[in-house]
Amino acid sequence: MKLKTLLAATALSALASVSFAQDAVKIGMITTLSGPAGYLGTDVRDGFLLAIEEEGGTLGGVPVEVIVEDDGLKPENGRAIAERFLERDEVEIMTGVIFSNIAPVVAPLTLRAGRFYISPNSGPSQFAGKACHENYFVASWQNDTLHESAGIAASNLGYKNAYILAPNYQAGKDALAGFKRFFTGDIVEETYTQLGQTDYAAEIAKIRAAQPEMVFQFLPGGMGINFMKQYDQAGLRDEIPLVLAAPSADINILRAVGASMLGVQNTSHWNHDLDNPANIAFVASFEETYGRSPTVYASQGYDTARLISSALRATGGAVTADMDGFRAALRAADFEAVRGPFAFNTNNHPIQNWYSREVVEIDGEFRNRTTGIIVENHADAYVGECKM
Amino acid sequence: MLDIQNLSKSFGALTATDNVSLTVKQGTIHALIGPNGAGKTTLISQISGYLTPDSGTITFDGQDLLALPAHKRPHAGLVRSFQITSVIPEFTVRDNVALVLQSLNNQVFRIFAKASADREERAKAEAILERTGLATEADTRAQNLAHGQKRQLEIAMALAADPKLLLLDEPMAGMGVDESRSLTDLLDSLRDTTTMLLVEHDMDVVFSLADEISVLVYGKIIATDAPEAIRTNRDVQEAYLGTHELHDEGAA
Amino acid sequence: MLSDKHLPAFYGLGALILVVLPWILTAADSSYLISTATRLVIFAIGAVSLDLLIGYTGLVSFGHAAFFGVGAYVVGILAFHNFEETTFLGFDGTLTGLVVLPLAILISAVFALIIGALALRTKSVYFIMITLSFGQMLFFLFVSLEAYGGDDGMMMFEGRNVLPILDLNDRITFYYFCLAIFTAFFVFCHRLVRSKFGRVLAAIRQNEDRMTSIGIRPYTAKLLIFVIAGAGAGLAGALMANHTEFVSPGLTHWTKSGDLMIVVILGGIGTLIGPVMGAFVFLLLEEFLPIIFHELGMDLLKEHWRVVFGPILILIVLFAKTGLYGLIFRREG
Amino acid sequence: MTQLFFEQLLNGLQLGMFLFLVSAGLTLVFGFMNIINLAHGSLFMIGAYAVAVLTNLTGSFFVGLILSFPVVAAFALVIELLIIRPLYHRDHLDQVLATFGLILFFNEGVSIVFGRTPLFLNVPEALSGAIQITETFSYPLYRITIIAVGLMVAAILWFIIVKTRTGMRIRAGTTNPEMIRALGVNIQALNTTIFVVGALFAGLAGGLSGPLTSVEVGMGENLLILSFVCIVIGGIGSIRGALLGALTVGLVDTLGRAFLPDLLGQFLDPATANGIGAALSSMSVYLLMIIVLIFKPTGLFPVARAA
Repeated sequence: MKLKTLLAATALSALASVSFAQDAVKIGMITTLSGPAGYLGTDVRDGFLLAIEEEGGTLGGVPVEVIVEDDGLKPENGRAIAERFLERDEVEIMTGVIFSNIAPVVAPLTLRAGRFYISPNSGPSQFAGKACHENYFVASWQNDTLHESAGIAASNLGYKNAYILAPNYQAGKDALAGFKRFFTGDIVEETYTQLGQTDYAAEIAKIRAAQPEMVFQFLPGGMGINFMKQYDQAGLRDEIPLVLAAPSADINILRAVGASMLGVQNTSHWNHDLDNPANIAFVASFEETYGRSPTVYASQGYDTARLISSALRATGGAVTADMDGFRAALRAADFEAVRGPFAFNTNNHPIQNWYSREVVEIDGEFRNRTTGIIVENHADAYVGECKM
Repeated sequence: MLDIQNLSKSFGALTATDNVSLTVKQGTIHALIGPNGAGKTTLISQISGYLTPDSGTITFDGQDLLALPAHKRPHAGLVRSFQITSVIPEFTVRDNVALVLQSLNNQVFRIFAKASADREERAKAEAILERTGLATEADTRAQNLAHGQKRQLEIAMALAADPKLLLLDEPMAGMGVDESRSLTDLLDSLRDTTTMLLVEHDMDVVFSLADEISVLVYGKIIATDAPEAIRTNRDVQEAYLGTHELHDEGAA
Repeated sequence: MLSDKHLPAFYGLGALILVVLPWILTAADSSYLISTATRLVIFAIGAVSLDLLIGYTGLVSFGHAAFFGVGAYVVGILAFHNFEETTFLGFDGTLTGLVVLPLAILISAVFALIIGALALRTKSVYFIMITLSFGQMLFFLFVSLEAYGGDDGMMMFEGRNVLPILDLNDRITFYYFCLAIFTAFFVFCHRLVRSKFGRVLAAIRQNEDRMTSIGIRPYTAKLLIFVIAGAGAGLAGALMANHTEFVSPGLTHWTKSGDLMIVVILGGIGTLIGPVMGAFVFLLLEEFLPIIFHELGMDLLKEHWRVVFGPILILIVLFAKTGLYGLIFRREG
Repeated sequence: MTQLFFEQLLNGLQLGMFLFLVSAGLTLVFGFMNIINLAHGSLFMIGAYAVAVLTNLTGSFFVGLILSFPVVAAFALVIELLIIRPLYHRDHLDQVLATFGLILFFNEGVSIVFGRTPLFLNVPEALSGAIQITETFSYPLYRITIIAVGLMVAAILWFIIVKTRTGMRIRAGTTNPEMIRALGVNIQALNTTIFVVGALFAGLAGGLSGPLTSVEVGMGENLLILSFVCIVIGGIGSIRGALLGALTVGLVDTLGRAFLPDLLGQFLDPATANGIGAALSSMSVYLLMIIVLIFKPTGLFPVARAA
């Protein structure tokens, strides 16, 4: 029974690997497609595949083959897929990982096998600092910079003090640390909430009692939606303004929360209305292909593919055959990113601009409108710890 | 052997055991009778440790029984059987008995001793089944036994513990006439080795076995005497005739 | 359908397959699957240990992943301090397998002793819920361990534990190592459930109230098996930490306890081979259903394979009384 | 400070009432039918999605809420007939596995139909805004509405169970399942009714939660665990137990989150107090349950069940 299943599965997976052109560069994409957080992975994948489609099945004129698998947000599954990709499929480039608890499993395996790892979303601090690696690239952001930009924005807006809250887990703690790193005002109170919490009445009552000038929260996904709805109903949205980081104000969240987010300030390294040719083309093309507006994750997937494209063009398709050449080509980051100016720091993490945005209503839809640049060419805080 | 002094137990407003004092002498069969709801099973449960009395003392074989946790009482030689058949349903008859032998030999935690490999235990178990008339059913699962046979198994398990004092809670309940008679004979044959406290409704059984009889009514002992004296005791007759219990139960 | 007289032959065939598996997979140019096989074997240890409670003693523990997590964290924390060259409560970190693995078993057993001593005061559904609560407490405890990565968990930067002669970082060696431990544990459990103690457990499951009157205190017996099962889960957790070289609180989340329970029920409670089959089928379906749907060109189901997986579980419950075991074997006698 | 404390008490009460709505159905089904239904959380989710979709279609939250009842009832009926009914006399474990399968099916099914983006559902105009309680203190009207609905459901349930013939049968069935069978009551019909009613409570709670929380895949699971905690603390099968269990959990959870970090701040430095406070308040509900069960192994208000 189990032998049969195993053999059947083996036979099927063996089939999967024969039907492709021999000279295509193989790219493995391990991403999160299922579960509530599945839309992040879906958008990264769709953005990535869009870039390939636009280039007629190639990246930089080199045929590529992308194999996509769902990690289900489980580290063990991530590991199993990574091993399959690295050994059976011999992928040369690994990408797609969304969450910071999958990256520490997939990245070391990939690097040990002598392949390239390019993150389209997660940028945990250890890989930016002590554990940095010459073949490990982050095309999105180092996690902390999301929140550092919010801290800078809050200072720029002239707030003298802030009430900050996040779930009681590592990303939450990093977020508050990142915000505080650049916020010049005082912290009225720091509150850690439960993971997966649905009711925020207690926290909102505390905020009301504390009367801060502003609130910063990093409550990803459903938690943020819950908080925003309840914050508005408590009548605090107009009374105590919020400053948020990009993940707390993506288009899906705006759609789910609705008018309760109107006027909320937030920061991002990308927005759909950024006025550069690459972005205008991307947004139009994405909407036409998929019939929906791109999220920030879609833009990251797209930029990741375009980055790979630029490097492949430079090396003529050599990846592991010319490690040094491909690495140098990646570092050069010679492509038009939809987010605007983009360069790699010495730790292979981006140096980029951060924009301030405001939630507005356009034709009955709630969207972010770019209101300005908060900080130009912002680098992460860990680059000094990286010996590279 | 067993000495109960001023034992009381209440459940809310209901006093199930009301200042009961009772002595069971070594080597005797002591019967405890009384109408339904008189508190017989409650009393047995306190002696065996399933219930804790509110007040009073129980002394067994010279030691304070109430200080002894329920699961240690069988090891001290005090063993009960149940009114409602309570065996291990999926075990064979032999294994039901063997389990008791294992417990009394302090082998509960033997992780590495294969249960079916203990020949000595097996032989002992079969000897007990022989005595209780279950030898032919040794390999039958307990749940597949006829009702009367389950009652026999109940007794066999109690005997396997090699008791000094056996608390029998209506051992004949639901038995046919023949089964009842053979069980009576079995108990009779044990009287030299085992002291018994017998709760029973079947008056034929009671009067043929008991050396001494106590009558429990509404939680109180109203009389303790030799069988003949009990038969003619006025209080007892009143208690029973008032409810017609003696007659009905005797016929059942 | 086979009868359970065929079990020895089935064991033999299964063992043979597991032993030659690396050769088959290497020959089929699929040696990456050895890693998957390793995971199955490790998970099977956890599942079998849980069945000692659920199937053999009638104790439905909904917090079994807690011990899995404790075992993994012992490995992770010691590796972490070895890497950082710091100490934990005055003890140096280490990667020495001969120290780490027994310690992982021991500490899981201690946790099981404490949790079991309290939880076993309750019964039936209340026991399910109190074990769930303890599991959740440990989950939140691990989440709040900031030094060890909190929710993100921690990597084992220096690779797996170190043993004399055996190089666990070699995939095939690690597979055989896990297989050997699995076999030893399986044989241990096989003997345990047929031992005198096993007979007591079976009796407790069927008629706990009767035990006192034959001189057995069920609480003590239940506590002992709870500790043994906890230690088994801890062992599996320690191996899993070595396998993924990564430890995180996710290992102790209630959904992981749920997975373990599902695997045991799916395979067939009260059998040893059942949970093993359950673990294999559950994980293989989880890993290969998406691939199978992809190959069939059903890309919608590739992403949403759970929509098929759920009804498969339901059908197995409705039509097989003792899970997969009941599908294959007819119990006799 | 006293005002803040009062507000937090109100918050705890509101969370408790909400949990009661979810727990009431669970404890009925568990207590009377002796069925462990993990898919209760899925029914909660179905209620929320039904209300969100119907509200967006009809433009009215109230119409949406009322129209969602037949939808939830239909789902419950199908689940009961196809899956629960064959499992009445099976082991609890089989019920766990089957209803776990249902969770997977519904979560994935909903994400196929509606995608993974949470749905939009806002507080209806009539219930938005806040009520001024004192001059300086106001409380959201919608949360007060939830408290009111919770009280209403509790009252209705009390009436049905204590005053009606059906209620008598339910109580009898919970304490002594054999007797009710012997009395010749159509147990099948009664079971189905109870399952559907329990599902309707879950659906109602889901619908009401929509405007406050994210309407998304898997929204029922965390609540499922929490409501199991409520009914276990209260004592399974007892509506009164579910109510008191839910209120206790609501209050302990809310007050823990609100005051534990400050309380610990009296003894520890703020950073440590925050960390430990947050960790402890996450555990508070489970800690509460462990303590209750250690001292009262069958909950605070056990239903005496005849052997």
